[in-house]
This record gives sequence, C-alpha cells and structure tokens, in this order.
Amino acid sequence: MLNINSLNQYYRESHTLWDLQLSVPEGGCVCLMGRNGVGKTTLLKCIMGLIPVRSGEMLFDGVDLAPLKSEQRAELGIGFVPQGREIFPLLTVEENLKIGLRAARRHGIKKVPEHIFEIFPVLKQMLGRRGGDLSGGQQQQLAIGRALVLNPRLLILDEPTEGIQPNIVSEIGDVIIRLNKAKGIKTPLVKEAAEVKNEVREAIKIINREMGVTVLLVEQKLPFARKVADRFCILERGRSVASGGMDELDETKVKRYLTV
Amino acid sequence: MKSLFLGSLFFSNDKTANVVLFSLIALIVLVPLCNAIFPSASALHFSAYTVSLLGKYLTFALLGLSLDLVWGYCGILALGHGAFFALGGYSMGMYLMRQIGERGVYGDPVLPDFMVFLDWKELPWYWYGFDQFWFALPMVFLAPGVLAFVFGWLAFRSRVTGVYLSIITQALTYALMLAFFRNEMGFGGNNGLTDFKDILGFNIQSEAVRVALFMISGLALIGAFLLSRWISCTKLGRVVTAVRDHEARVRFLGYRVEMFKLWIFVFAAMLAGLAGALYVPQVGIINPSEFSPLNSLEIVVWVAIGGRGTLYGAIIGAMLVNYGKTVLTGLLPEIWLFTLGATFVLVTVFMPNGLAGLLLKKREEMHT
Amino acid sequence: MLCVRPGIALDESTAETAESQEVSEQQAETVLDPFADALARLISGSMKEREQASEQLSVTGHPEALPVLEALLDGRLYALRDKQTAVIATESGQGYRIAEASTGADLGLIERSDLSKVNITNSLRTKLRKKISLLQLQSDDASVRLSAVNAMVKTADAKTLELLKEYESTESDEDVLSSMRLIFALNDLQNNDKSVRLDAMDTLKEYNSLEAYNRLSVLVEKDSAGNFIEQDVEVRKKAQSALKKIEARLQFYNSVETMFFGLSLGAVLVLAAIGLAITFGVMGVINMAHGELMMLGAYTTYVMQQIMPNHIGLSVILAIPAAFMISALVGVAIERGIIRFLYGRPLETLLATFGISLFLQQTVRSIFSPLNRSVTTPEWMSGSWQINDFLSLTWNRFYIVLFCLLVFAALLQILKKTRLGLEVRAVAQNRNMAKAMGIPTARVDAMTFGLGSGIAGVAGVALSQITNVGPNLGQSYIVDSFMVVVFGGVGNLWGTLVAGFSLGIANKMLEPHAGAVLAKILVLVFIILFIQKRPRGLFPQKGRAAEA
Amino acid sequence: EDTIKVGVLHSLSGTMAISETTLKDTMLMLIEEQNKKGGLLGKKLEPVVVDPASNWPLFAEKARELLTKDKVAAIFGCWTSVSRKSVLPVVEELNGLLFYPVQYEGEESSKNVFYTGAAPNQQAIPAVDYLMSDFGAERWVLAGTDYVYPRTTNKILEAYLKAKGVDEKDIMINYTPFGHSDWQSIVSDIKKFGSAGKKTAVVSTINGDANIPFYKELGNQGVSAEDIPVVAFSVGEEELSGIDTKPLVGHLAAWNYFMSVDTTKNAAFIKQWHEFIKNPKRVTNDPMEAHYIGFNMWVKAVEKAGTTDPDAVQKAIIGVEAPNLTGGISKMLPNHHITKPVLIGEIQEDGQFLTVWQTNKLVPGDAWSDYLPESKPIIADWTPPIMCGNFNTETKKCSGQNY
Amino acid sequence: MNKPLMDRYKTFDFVRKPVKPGELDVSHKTILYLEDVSVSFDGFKALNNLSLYIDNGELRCLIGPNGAGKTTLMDVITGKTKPDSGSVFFGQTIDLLEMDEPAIAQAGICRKFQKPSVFENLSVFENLELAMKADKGAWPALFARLNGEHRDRIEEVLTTIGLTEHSAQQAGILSHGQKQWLEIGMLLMQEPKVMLVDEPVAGMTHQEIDRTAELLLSLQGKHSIVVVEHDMEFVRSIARKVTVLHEGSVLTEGTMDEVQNDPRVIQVYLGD
Ligand SMILES: Nc1ncnc2c1ncn2[C@@H]1O[C@H](COP(=O)(O)OP(=O)(O)OP(=O)(O)O)[C@@H](O)[C@H]1O
Ligand SMILES: Nc1ncnc2c1ncn2[C@@H]1O[C@H](COP(=O)(O)OP(=O)(O)OP(=O)(O)O)[C@@H](O)[C@H]1O
Ligand SMILES: NC(N)=O
Ligand SMILES: [Mg+2]
Ligand SMILES: [Mg+2]
Repeated sequence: MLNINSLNQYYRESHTLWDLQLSVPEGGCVCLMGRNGVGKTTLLKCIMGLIPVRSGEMLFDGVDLAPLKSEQRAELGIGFVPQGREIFPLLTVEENLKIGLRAARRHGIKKVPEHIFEIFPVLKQMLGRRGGDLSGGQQQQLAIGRALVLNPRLLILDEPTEGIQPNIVSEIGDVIIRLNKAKGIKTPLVKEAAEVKNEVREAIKIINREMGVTVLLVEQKLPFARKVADRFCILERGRSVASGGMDELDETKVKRYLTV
Repeated sequence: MKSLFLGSLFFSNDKTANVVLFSLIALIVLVPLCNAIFPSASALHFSAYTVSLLGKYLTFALLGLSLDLVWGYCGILALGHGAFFALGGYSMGMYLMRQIGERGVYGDPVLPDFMVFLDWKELPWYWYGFDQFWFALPMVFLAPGVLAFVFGWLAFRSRVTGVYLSIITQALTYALMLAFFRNEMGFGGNNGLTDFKDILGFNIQSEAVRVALFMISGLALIGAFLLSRWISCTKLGRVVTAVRDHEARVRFLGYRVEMFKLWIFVFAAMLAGLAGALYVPQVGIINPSEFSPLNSLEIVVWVAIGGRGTLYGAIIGAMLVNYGKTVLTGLLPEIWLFTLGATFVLVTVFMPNGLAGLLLKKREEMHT
Repeated sequence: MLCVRPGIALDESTAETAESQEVSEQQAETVLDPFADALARLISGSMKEREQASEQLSVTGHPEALPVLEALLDGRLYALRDKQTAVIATESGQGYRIAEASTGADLGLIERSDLSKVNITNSLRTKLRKKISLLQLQSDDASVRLSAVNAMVKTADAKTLELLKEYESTESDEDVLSSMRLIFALNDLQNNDKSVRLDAMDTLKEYNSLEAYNRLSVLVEKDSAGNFIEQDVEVRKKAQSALKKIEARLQFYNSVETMFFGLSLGAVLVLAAIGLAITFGVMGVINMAHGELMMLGAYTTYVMQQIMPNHIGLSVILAIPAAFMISALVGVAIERGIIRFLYGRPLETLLATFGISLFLQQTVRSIFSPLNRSVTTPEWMSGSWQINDFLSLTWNRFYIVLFCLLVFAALLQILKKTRLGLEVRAVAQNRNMAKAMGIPTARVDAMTFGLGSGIAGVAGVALSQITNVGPNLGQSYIVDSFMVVVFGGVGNLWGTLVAGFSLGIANKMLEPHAGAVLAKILVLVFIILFIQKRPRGLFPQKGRAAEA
Repeated sequence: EDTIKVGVLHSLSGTMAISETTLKDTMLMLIEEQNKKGGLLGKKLEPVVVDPASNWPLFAEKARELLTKDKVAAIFGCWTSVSRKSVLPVVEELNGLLFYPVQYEGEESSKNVFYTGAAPNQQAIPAVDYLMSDFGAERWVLAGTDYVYPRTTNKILEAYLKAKGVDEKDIMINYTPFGHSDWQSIVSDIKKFGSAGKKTAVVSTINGDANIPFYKELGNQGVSAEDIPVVAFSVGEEELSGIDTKPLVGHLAAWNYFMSVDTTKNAAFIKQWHEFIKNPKRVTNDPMEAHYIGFNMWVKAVEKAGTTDPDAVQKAIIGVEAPNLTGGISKMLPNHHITKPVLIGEIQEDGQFLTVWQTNKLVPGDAWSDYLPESKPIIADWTPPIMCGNFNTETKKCSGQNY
Repeated sequence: MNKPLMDRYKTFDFVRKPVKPGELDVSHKTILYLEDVSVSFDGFKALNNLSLYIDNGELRCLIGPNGAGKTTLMDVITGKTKPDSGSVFFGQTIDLLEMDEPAIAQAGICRKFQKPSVFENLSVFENLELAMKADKGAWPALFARLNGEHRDRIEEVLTTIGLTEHSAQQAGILSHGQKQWLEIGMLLMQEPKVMLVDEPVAGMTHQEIDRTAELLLSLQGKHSIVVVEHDMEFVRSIARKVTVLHEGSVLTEGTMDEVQNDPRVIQVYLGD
C-alpha cells in the first residue's frame, strides 16, 4: 500500500534520511523502530508532507505522493497521530474530532462516527472540554480518535502508547465486539482481548483488523511492537538497516540496533 | 583575562557586527576630521546639513538598538518605545528652552514664550531645575526610566504578555501623545518646544556644536552597542532569550522573569531617552507627534528590516530606512510611499531575518 | 489699526435699499399681477429685493406661492439662464427636471448649466421659514401643521398668536393642539394677571420643552445686584417647582442621550474592530492594513454614489455588498500574495501589513487625489428622530448601531455555524496538524482573511456616513481597533462587542466632565490598568493551553 | 546654472497631504506660468518639490536640504504652525526665504518668513463683528482643535468679546484633539448652550479632518445655520468638496478669498487652475490665493532687486504690491504680513460660498495682537531703524532674534 | 491509614524545633505535605480532597488513570495552579501556597514536565547552564561567569544524559526522546531537594528506560523524588512505595505488589 524508495531528506544542511526504503503492505501493520533521534518522526512527517523531501519516491496505492499537499494526502486516506499529540488546544474535544470531517466527507461520513466514542469512552465524557485541558493520556486518545474520523486506510501512529494508562482494555473489549457484529464479522476477539493487558495495543490491533486499516507505527517498546505489528523496520542514522516479519526480529538485531 | 575580556568586547565572533562597529568608529572619526581639514568648498567636506543628518541617523540607530534589546532579545514587542525617546527629548528640550532665557520673543526671563502668550503667570513646578544641565542630564535617563519602571513593574508582575503587552504599550504612548498635545500640560502643546538657542553656552546652530553633537551621538551609540552586546553575552542575556522562548518554563527554574524583563526594559528605555536627548538639539524641535503610535511602529520597522535580535541589525536598519526616507522624499516626493511600502513587504517576505540575516546567509554561502 | 468697517454689506446700505424700493415701485406700476412681479424680482433682484419679493409672495394668496417659497428655502428654485423664467428643479438621471414656478407646469429635462440658482442667505431663510410656517398652518396634513406650529414656539409674536387662536378652533389633531397650547401658555407667562401666570406654569411643567424650561428659568434668576428679577414670591416658588419637575425629566433624557452616544460610539468601535477580531484575533495576523481596508470600503461607497447619483439611498445599501467584495478581494490578494509566506512569524506580519497600508494609502491618493471625497447621506439616514425637545437620536448613528449588531450577529453565525469557523481556529492553533487532518489551509486562510477584510470594508461603508472619506481614514481607526480587540480578549468575538460598547459608553460618560481629550486619555489609562488586572482582556481564553 | 530654483515644501503624504498637495500643485502652476512669461531675470524657474510627509522634524530637515543642497532662492511651504516653527530656525540660520500661505495665530515675525495668510485680525475679529452686528449673537461657543492657532485665536476672541461686554458665562470654550471624529456630545452641548434663549453663534477653529464629522453631526442633530450659525476659519472650498454640503447650507466661513468671488482675475486664475490640474471640478481656495500673491510679490521683489539674494529680496519686497484675486492690490508690509480683504461667506449647496459681507478696504495683517496683554506693546518692523520682528515699544528692546 | 498521626497541625508547637522561617525543616522526616487539596476547573474536580506525604529522600511512584490528576498535583506543588482549598507545605515550615513559581523552584522543588519543554533557541549546553543551581537574581546573572567547576558539572550531566555530542546544538532540533533526556539533565543541574518527574520515559527505548531507572535509583536518598509513569515495567523496576491516584484523590498506597493486587487498582487502572 505504501512504498518508499531511496528517500533523502535534509534539515537545511543536515542530511537526516538517507536513501530510505520502506514498504507497508495492504492490511499489514509495520513497526518502525530505532533509537532516539534516528529519524523516525522525520520519516512520518515526510509521508504526511509536513516537511519537504530532497529526493526519492513515495507511492501510496500507486499514487505518487510527492506532488500532493498534506491535506490531499489526508483525503487519500492517511490518518496521522503525531508524536506529542498536537491537539488543537483551544478547540473542544468535539471540535477536535470534527476537524477530520472535511476529509471524511468523500466517504459519506457527515458526523463523528459513534464507534470512536466506543473505543475511547472518555472522549464522550469530555466532549465539551477544551482539548488543551485534557490530561496527557486523554489527549493521546483524542489524537487517535481524531485520526479515525478520517476513516483512514493507512493509519500512521508515532509512539501512541506514550502516556496512556495500561488498562482501558476491558471497556474496549465490549466495543470491539459490537463493532465486529455491526460489520457482520464474527471473530472471537473478545477472548483475545481479555488476554491482552495493553488496551491501546489492542485497540490498534482491532482497528487494523476490523476496519481493514493498514498501520504504520513507530514504537520503542519491544513487547508492544511484537504484539501488535506483523512486520518491523529498523532505522539507524536515517537509514533503514533491517526489516522483515516480526518473528525475524531477534536478540542480535535488537542488541545491535536498539540498545544504546 | 581582563584584556581578553576587553578584546572580546570589541571583537565578537560575528564578523558583521565587527564591521558595523568599526564603520561607526570610522565615521565618528572621519566626519569631524574632514570637517576640520577640508575647506567648506571641498567635496570631502561634510556640510552642516550632512553632519546633522548623520547625527540624526545615529540617534535613530540608538533608538533602534534600544528597541532591539526589548524586542529582539526579550521578545517584548513594544509598540510604544517612542514614548521613552520623546521623554528623553522633552527633558533635553526643557533644558534648551530654559537656556533661551530673556531672548524669547516676549523677553520673559523665566517663562518660555508659549507660556507667556497663554497667560501663564509662573513656571509649573515640573519645570524647576531644568535650567541646570546637571539636573536635565539625569532627567534624560530618569524620566523614561521611571516611566518604564512603573509601567514594566505593573505589567510584568501581572504577567501581561504578547499582544496584550504590545497594545498597552501603544496605549501608553497614545495617551502620552494626547496628554502632551494638551496645552494645559505645560509642554507647549502641539508646537512642542522649539526655537532653541544654546546648549551649555554654545550656539546650537554653530558648526562646531553640530559636529560635537554628532560625535557624542556616535559615541553614545557605540557605547550602548558594546554595553548591550556585553549584556546579551552574559547569563542574563541567555535567561532573557529563554524567556522569549518559553517564559513559564523559566519561572520553574527559579528565575524571577518579571525582574529580568523589567531591568532590560528600563535599560532600553533609558537608552531611548538618551537617543531622544541627542536628537532634539540636532533637529531643533520636540513635539508630541514623537509620541504618536505610528512613530513607535516605525522603530519596529527599522529593527525588523535590519534584522532583530542582532543589535547591529537594528543599527543598519535604522540608518538605512531613514537614509532611504531622506533620499526618496526628495527624489520621488509623490510616490516614495510606494517604494517604502514595497520595501517593507519585500524585506519581510524575502529576508525573514532582515538584512542581518541576509548578510549572515551570504557569509555562510561563501564559506560552503 | 483695525479697519474693519462694513463695506458692501448687503442690508446696511441705505442708499441701495432706497434705490431698490424705487425700482420696485416702477415695476408695480407696469406689472399688474403681483405674483408674477414678485416672482420676477425674486430671481433677478439683489438679496434685499429678494427679501421683499418673498414677503410680497407670501401675501398674494396665490396657490403656487407656498411651493415657490418652499423651493426657495430648499434651494430648488432656479432661473433659466436665457429667459428669465423662475423654475423649480429636481435632480434626475440625466439633468434637472424643471417645472415652471408660476404654474407648476412640467417643462421637461434640462442641463444644470442652463440654470442659475436663486441663492438665499440665512436672514432670508429665517424669514422664509416663518412665512412658510404660517402658510403651512392651512395644510391638510396634520404632521405639516404640527411642524409649522412647533417652528413657532420660540418666535411667536402677538400677530402669530392671534392667528393661532384663530386656527385653534378648527384644529382637530391632538398633537397640534397640544403644541398650540404650549405657545399660549408661554405667552400667558407674561400675562399681567397672576392667576393666569400660575395656571400657565401648571401647563408648562408637563411639557418637555426647552423653551418652557428657559422661560421658567428666567423667573427664578437674579440680576447682577443679587435681587430676583421676578418680584412675586409665589410665582417664583411655583416656577421653581415646575422647573424641578421638568429638570427631573431633562436629567433622565440626558442620561438616555449619553447612553445612546456611548452606544453609537461603541458601535463604530466595534465595527472598526470586528474585522480585526478575525484577522488578528483568530488568525494572529497583526494586520496594520486593516484601517486601509476600511478605507477601501468607504471609497467603494463613494464610487457607488458616483455610479448612481440619483439613488443615493440605494447606492449606500448596494455599497455594503460591493465594499465587502472589494475589500475581501484585496484581502485575499494580500493574504495570497504576502501573508501566506509569513505564517509562523506573526510579528513579521506587522511589518508587511504596515508596508501594505502605506501602499494602499498612496494608491488611493494617486487615484482619488489626497482630498476627502464627499459621500452623501441618504435622506432616511440624515437628521434625527426627535422624540421630544430634550431627546433626539440621530438617524445615522441609530442605523449604525443596528448595522453593527447585524454584522456582529452574521459574523458570529459564520464562525459558529459553518465549517470555516472551526477550521480557521484549528489552522491558527496548529497549522501543520490542520493540514495533516485534511484541511486545505491555504483556502481557509484566504477565505478567513477575506472575510475579515470584507467586514472591514463593510465597516468602511458605515464610517463613510459619519466621517471623512479620505486617504487617512484608516489611520485614525487602527489604534482604537487594536485596543478594542485586545481589551475584549483576543480571539473572542463577544469580547470585542462588549469591549467596544463599554469603551464607547465610558468615553461618553467621561466626556462631559473631563472634556474630549482628557476623557480619551482616561479611557486609555483605564485600559492599561485593566489589563494589569486581567492580563488577557475582558474575556480571556482560558485553560492550560492559553496559560502556557 | 541657468535656472533659479524654487523650493516647494508641502506634505504630499501623511495627515496634512489632504490640504497641502493642492498648494504644491498651485506652486507648480505659478512657476510654469512664470516660465511661460519668460522666467525671472532671464532665467527659468525650476521647482524643487520635496515631501516632508506631515512630519515636523522632517520639515526642518527638508528645508535645510532645499537651502543647502538645492540652493533654492525661496521656499514656498508649510501649512501647520508647528511645521513653520520647525522650519523657522533653519531658514533663519541659512538666511533663506519662506512664504507661508496659511492663516495662523500671529505672534511671530521673522526676518526670513513672509506671512501671506491671514493674521487673526484679518479673519477672526471681522467674523465675530459680523455675527454680532448682523446676526445679533449674544452667546458664543469657541470650538477648536487643541493647538496653538485655535488657542491663540480664541484667547484673542475671548478678550475681544469681553471687551464688547459679553459675559463670561455666555462664552463656552471647547477643545478637541486632532482628527476628533465623535462629535455627538459636543454638538449636543452646543445645542443645549444655544437653546438658553439668547442668540448663539459658534466660532470654529476646528482643524482639517475633524470638520467633516463635526458638520455631519451638526446637520444630523438639526443645528441649522438659522438657529446657531457656525463661522469657521479653517473650512474652505477644498474642505467642503469632501462634505455632503446639504446640511451645512447657511453656515459661514471667514476668509480673504472665495472661489465664488466675481472678478476677472479670479476667473482667469480658476481657468488656469482647471487647465493645469486637468480637472474642471477642482476648486480653488484661500491658501492658494495666498501663494498666488506671495509668489507674485517675490517675483516682483526679485525683479526689483535684480537678484535672488535673500538679503536684497528681503529689502526689496517690503512695500511691493501685487494684485489679489478679489479685486484689490495687496501689499507686503514691513512686518512681513500683507494687506488683505476680509470676506464672510455663507456655504451654499454646491460647496461654494456666497459672500455676505466684505471689508471695503484691505486689512493690514497684524503680527502681534493688540488683544493680548503680552503682545500689545510688541511690533514688527523690518525696515530701519527698527529692523526687528518683535520690538517692544515700551522697553525699546528687540528680543528673540536668531540671526 | 496513619494520617492523623502525621498531620502537621497535630504536632504541638513546643515539640517542633525552632526554625528560621523559610528554612526547610524536615525534622519530621516528611518533606512534602499535601492536605485536603482540592482543585476544580469550571466545576470539574481535578483534585478532590487529596492528601499526600512524601518522605525526605524517598522515591515515590505515582500512578493512576489518565486524568486522575497527577499532573495537576505537580502543578499545585510547583505553584502553577492554586488549589481551591487545602494546604501544601514544604517541610514543616514553608507554606508553598504563599509562594510563586520562582520562589518554589529556588526553595528546591524542581520539575520535569510531561511534555518536554526545553528552550528551543538555546543550545543544549546553555539549557543546562540556565538550569544550574546558582543565584537566580537578575543582577548576579549579569556578572555570573562559568568557572571550571561549573563546566565540569555540565559536562558530567551531558554525559549522563548522552547528549555530549549535541552540546552545541540548538535544543529545538532535538528529537523527542533527546528532549526528554535534556529535561532530565536540567533537573539534575538544579540539584533540587524534591524532584517531580512527570512521565520521564515516554518515547524512550527499552534500554534508555533502564538507564533512566538506574539514574533515578541512584538519586534517591540524596533527593526526594516523585515519579509519574504509566510504564508499569519501569515503575516496577524503581518503585519502593507506590501511590495510586484516582479521580483526584488517593485510591491506595503501598508497595508495588500490594498495589498491583489491589482489586480497585486493577479495575480502574491496570485491567486484568
Ligand atoms: N527541525 C529540525 N531541524 C534540524 N534537525 C532536526 C529537526 N527536527 C529533528 N532534527 C534532527 O533530526 C534527527 C531525527 O529526528 P526525529 O525527530 O526524526 O527522531 P526520532 O527518530 O523520531 O526520535 P525519537 O524517538 O526521540 O522521537 C534528530 O537528530 C534531530 O536532532
Ligand atoms: N485548566 C484546566 N481546565 C479544565 N480541566 C482541566 C485543566 N487542567 C486539567 N484539567 C482536567 O483535570 C483532570 C486531571 O488532569 P491531569 O493532567 O492532572 O491528569 P493526569 O493524571 O496527569 O493524567 P495523564 O496521566 O493522562 O497525564 C483531567 O481530566 C483534565 O481534563
Ligand atoms: N496655521 C494653522 N492654521 O495651523
Ligand atoms: Mg520521534
Ligand atoms: Mg499528566
């Protein structure tokens, strides 16, 4: 679904991304890994068109992203949950969510889909509050919820577990069941969900599987990554140095690329 | 260590700053020299017109510099900085006014002319002492300094920031303008103070006095520049820069942000006052339009054009814009505003960091 | 030293008067019809003669006399250049439509240059008005009679009184009768019979009449020696109490008036500031060209009036959308051409827009000349709504207050109810994230800036009705506009509204005590101090984000 | 080289451009015409136009530039008093010539300045006289913009009115800031002041931009010229051309010239102006006439002196006569002011004035008002033996000269 | 709970050691007292009669659901938010509610923010320099010079936080994780008595998390530390005593094991 070839990016004079390769298969969930400052966020921003690239190719479903503006990429169905949440601080939670409606119109979505509140019930409680007043974790949930409004086909998440409390699972479990039923899919996810401790992890999994959303994820925490993603890609100093199925991520690779 | 320190005072790492500094030094040496050596017919002679023009630019540069301290370093977009300039100017103007003495048109030994014909019987108390230079001189610093202190103390302590601060500084200068326009205030109303005759016993129109005023302005500018640069290099300078970035965070490090802002603000106000005091004898008039919000806005424009946060940028900006104004109002009297307006627009769009930024970029390009 | 002597004074030279009388006698011999004769002298004679002619006209009893006198008073009486015929002209599309003054017959259209106007002076005007009032007493229209009677309140002499007494019996309209009674009561105040005077006072104290107030005041005044002018204690006492009653009402109406003045000043401030509340308050662009965008709106009104000089009222109405469009287009051009390079550098927008403002000013100077342009006030916006002698509200201000509220409501709806309102705030708060969420930031910016600029243009239309339409128009409002937006709290439309009105009212409450200059200074000082108390204006943006 | 340079120092931008631009054009027209007549002393005249941008210190700078860089023979310029005050030390220092064309407050006479506009005795006092005798005004509102000209004029008028027996409480004085635009309260006060039974007139020294909203408010609040006439000293044809004059008809102005004055000189001048400015709708006004007179006087003086040397011209110009546009011959007096007729006109609907009163002789401008105690003993006389702009006849001293 | 015994007001005056006002007195081993603190925003109670005591030198972990009020609690301690009611004391004698942010910071309570906030236009080095414990007045700042000792201290911290290479770089261009480290570094530079650390390991790799844990452990004893984190592994690795906040008040307090097995904590926070 997303193919990136020999991407080069500079911050002024400093070369941050070097001939980067990355491919995210349709329906897959790729985890981008690497130490602090290797360029993960930079890459995601490049995909979103928030910073200019020097050279290289980015294909989304065969469409070249290069000439498209950020907002057009969003309309193509790329949802973005940035690092640091980037909530619109003075808009209410509801308004934050509504922002996505413009791009979602093409999917016939006119109001904020109910399932988002099912995944993140706290948002429903806080609808009238300013986004900036929410606690860090609440903001993170809002950020994910906001991206979901777009009804994205590719969801890009930059360290989404940052600052989120470790439960929400049980609540979300129910939601997922209902989501599934609505879609007529009877996957016995309930059980699985009950097993998993980390609910966001689960939420992402569910979003990925049930809504058919492809996911590109940046995650530092190995256990989480292993649980959620089916593929990995490791960056080092702006280069992609290793990639493959999640099961291929062995200790040596971890030692070599992820420890300090 | 000491000499090294002095050396670093004059030579900074920024080459452009050094160039500006040494051009200034050259200017204040050359102009009087040429004036003394060459006869007035010679092409190398600076006429009184040029000298006082340059002197005026220097005072504007000093004013720009003082704003850059507040704006460029402290991040306070002061839209009322002209008020301090004008107060310094009025302090000087009052001294010069009192120097007229009996030579006024009504020949009153004490009262300035405008008071005589508005039927004032005695000198208002706030005019006392201004016949003495030793009193007027500290007032040049005190009047703007005290105003800046009171205003800043109130505003910074209440954490008025951003546009709110900008606009109330504008309100301040606007209110002062209206107040000084009032004839009841005793500062000559709209006409202000004018018709000066001597300064420290010397004829204010004589060429020697002009040259001297020019040199003093130059020295004041250089002194202020070095002092400001020194401040910006100290830890205080860095705290102030940090305040500009993220004021609240600085508080959590234990710094009393309001005090840092206040002292810079007061210092800058005093520099502006000095600029005003040097400006007045050179142009021969001070009136309330110096308080007009538009004038203060212009100072901001000089600094922005020069490049804010560099100090020398403010100097370049002030000199160039005013030189441009002098030339264009003579050359293209009917359309110079188009040119000026367009320059402002183009500079902002194409030179985000002003001329200083452009110079820096050019230098970087040359290096790579 | 001074040699100011009346020279060719128009009504002092006795020689001239004698001469003209002679002339008129000659004319009287030859011309038998006094109406035609008076008309002829009206258009040809000297000012003195014109006065006599109008006098003569008013007593002819001719049916056309009143229309002619009215036309003379209103400046619609002309003479044909070639033939000395008096005509009454009204402006119409291509030229002037004229009617023969003596018959009222329509003579068709004519060029302005073929007409010469019959000028009158103040003294003649005063006399005319008196005469017309007398003639108007016979009008069928009660409102005409009412205004005629009202015009006589101040100046009624014995002759007029007689006439009025005559008409009283036939008058049926209550208002007219009431005004007549006022005149009689005022007259009775001078009566020799004390009881009549006391009765008159009883009547007068119920009237909201300045004349009654003045006449009663005289009764309680002292002369320079400190003695009462009025000898009778009882009369004085009664006058005192009557005055008290009137004064109480006067006070009330005065405070209503002050309130209205404050509101209308406030409305102007709000109108001037409200566009800025968008470009500055919401988008964060320190738009120094805002004033010039208003100026463009005002000039649009002027141009509209040039295009349709015969439909002044309509042109003002049409100027509203036109000004909106023009200012909005200029705004969009500014945004697309310049501002968009400056997002993220809000302070720089100040510099660029300052440049633009200089540019626009000079452009207008070049196109329209540096002079002020004359914008005509439509009939329905001129004059005032005379509620009584103590209170009248000027129509233009009244409409501007209404207009201001309308514009405000419309804007509020746009920002609250449309996507644009939401999106523009999102863009202002986090441009990159807004983009990533699929908002076409470029379009939103352009539309928002256009909207703010358009509103400025609309404000300009309103301003054209009360102030100069010239290149400096913008400059005189920009500082106040910023003040209002900031005082209200940046980013809060309601704040702007409340701030504008409260500053307006504060100013107008202070003005009578402190004078215009000091009132303004006090208001500024108040703003400075107020911001110390509330560093984010009247309606601050609250919450964690705003504090950081 | 072979031209004589003439400096034109009028604001073309900023707040004063509205008034001064016309004067710049007038000067260009006068110079062009003089050149058509063959120039001056056999040389062409060359105008040097600069823009002091309504900025008072810039006036001084530009004056210095004109005198030292361009070496102009004379400067025609300034409008506001403060601009003149700013230029004054410069022309005195460099011994230039300045022709100042606007009515002003008086209390000044410089060796280097020629005041071709009206002094207070040439405008204010006659106007008050007229209202007193003709309209019968007993109560007076003196409304002005808060600066020297209105302040001084009102002081003079106040003294004058009191001398005529007007009571203190029958005089209301009101000052407003420059560009004041909200006149509601003041007009309402005037209305109230004027409704107290006595005939009331307003003497307006309101400046420039503030006039339009003032008159609009007058009109809307129904203050008619018949009830409370306003006589203005700063509202001329040019100002009226920017106002919807309908509600103003009948209000008055006192000037030394009206465009409507019916003389052949004036007709020719108007025609010339229309041709020069290429707009038949443009009006002429009093300061334009002042420049017309001043320029012609300067030309005559230069011809008389045979040189443009300032000292020679200063000497030559005193006593020089030049026709004004109202049918008289104005003369440059030893106090550097000129003789002018005083006209009072009523505003007509077409924005013109109908002259209702006129002095039968020209009134000589008085530099130092006789109605102010401090300036009463002072006279100006630039001929020997006095040769001074402020000579105190009591102390026999000459004070405040800078040359 | 043993709250009444610890209540500051229950201690008789004469029992207390006489201290100079304003001087930190930890004679009762407790360095921070929060008693009955309530904070509400537009009617929403972010903190609800919360009482909490931190011992001198202890390392305390604070956990709780998103929105429980952990950050708000830190806001109250550092003077950013004024509570509606309750009292906050630093040691026995210093009433924090009467002090503003700089005064509290100078008294020795420093904080790392949840969202990393560093001075983006200053270099990493300068960020640390500003944070350094020193006289923070304007006048001393004007004449302050860095001596060798200071430099060594900064170098040391730079090494600790692994930003030695980036020393001269502008802080604004650091990555998220690097900013986290820098902020920890700034905290170290201040040498505070109490450190409030809000989510220090967000955005860090596994190994970095371990290093942070080590660092915090090495600091305890010298400093009193309050850590807020959602990463349970991290919390487990450092925790001695854990306090669980829920809906603005303390839900439970105890060792990691106690807390982990508390059914209420499982229900509101950990999940099964
Ligand atoms: N605006 C910028 N200008 C210059 N350099 C930058 C800028 N933003 C980031 N960098 C540098 O680019 C490198 C990559 O940063 P990036 O934010 O992509 O890292 P990351 O992999 O997301 O790290 P983390 O895991 O800490 O979030 C870092 O070294 C950072 O210092
Ligand atoms: N200024 C404010 N206005 C309104 N509500 C606020 C404000 N500040 C905090 N809140 C609310 O108070 C509650 C507590 O917030 P706080 O940030 O303290 O939570 P937290 O425990 O730090 O959560 P997290 O772990 O997600 O960071 C939240 O529900 C938040 O929405
Ligand atoms: N001289 C004047 N009118 O300012
Ligand atoms: Mg990152
Ligand atoms: Mg938190």
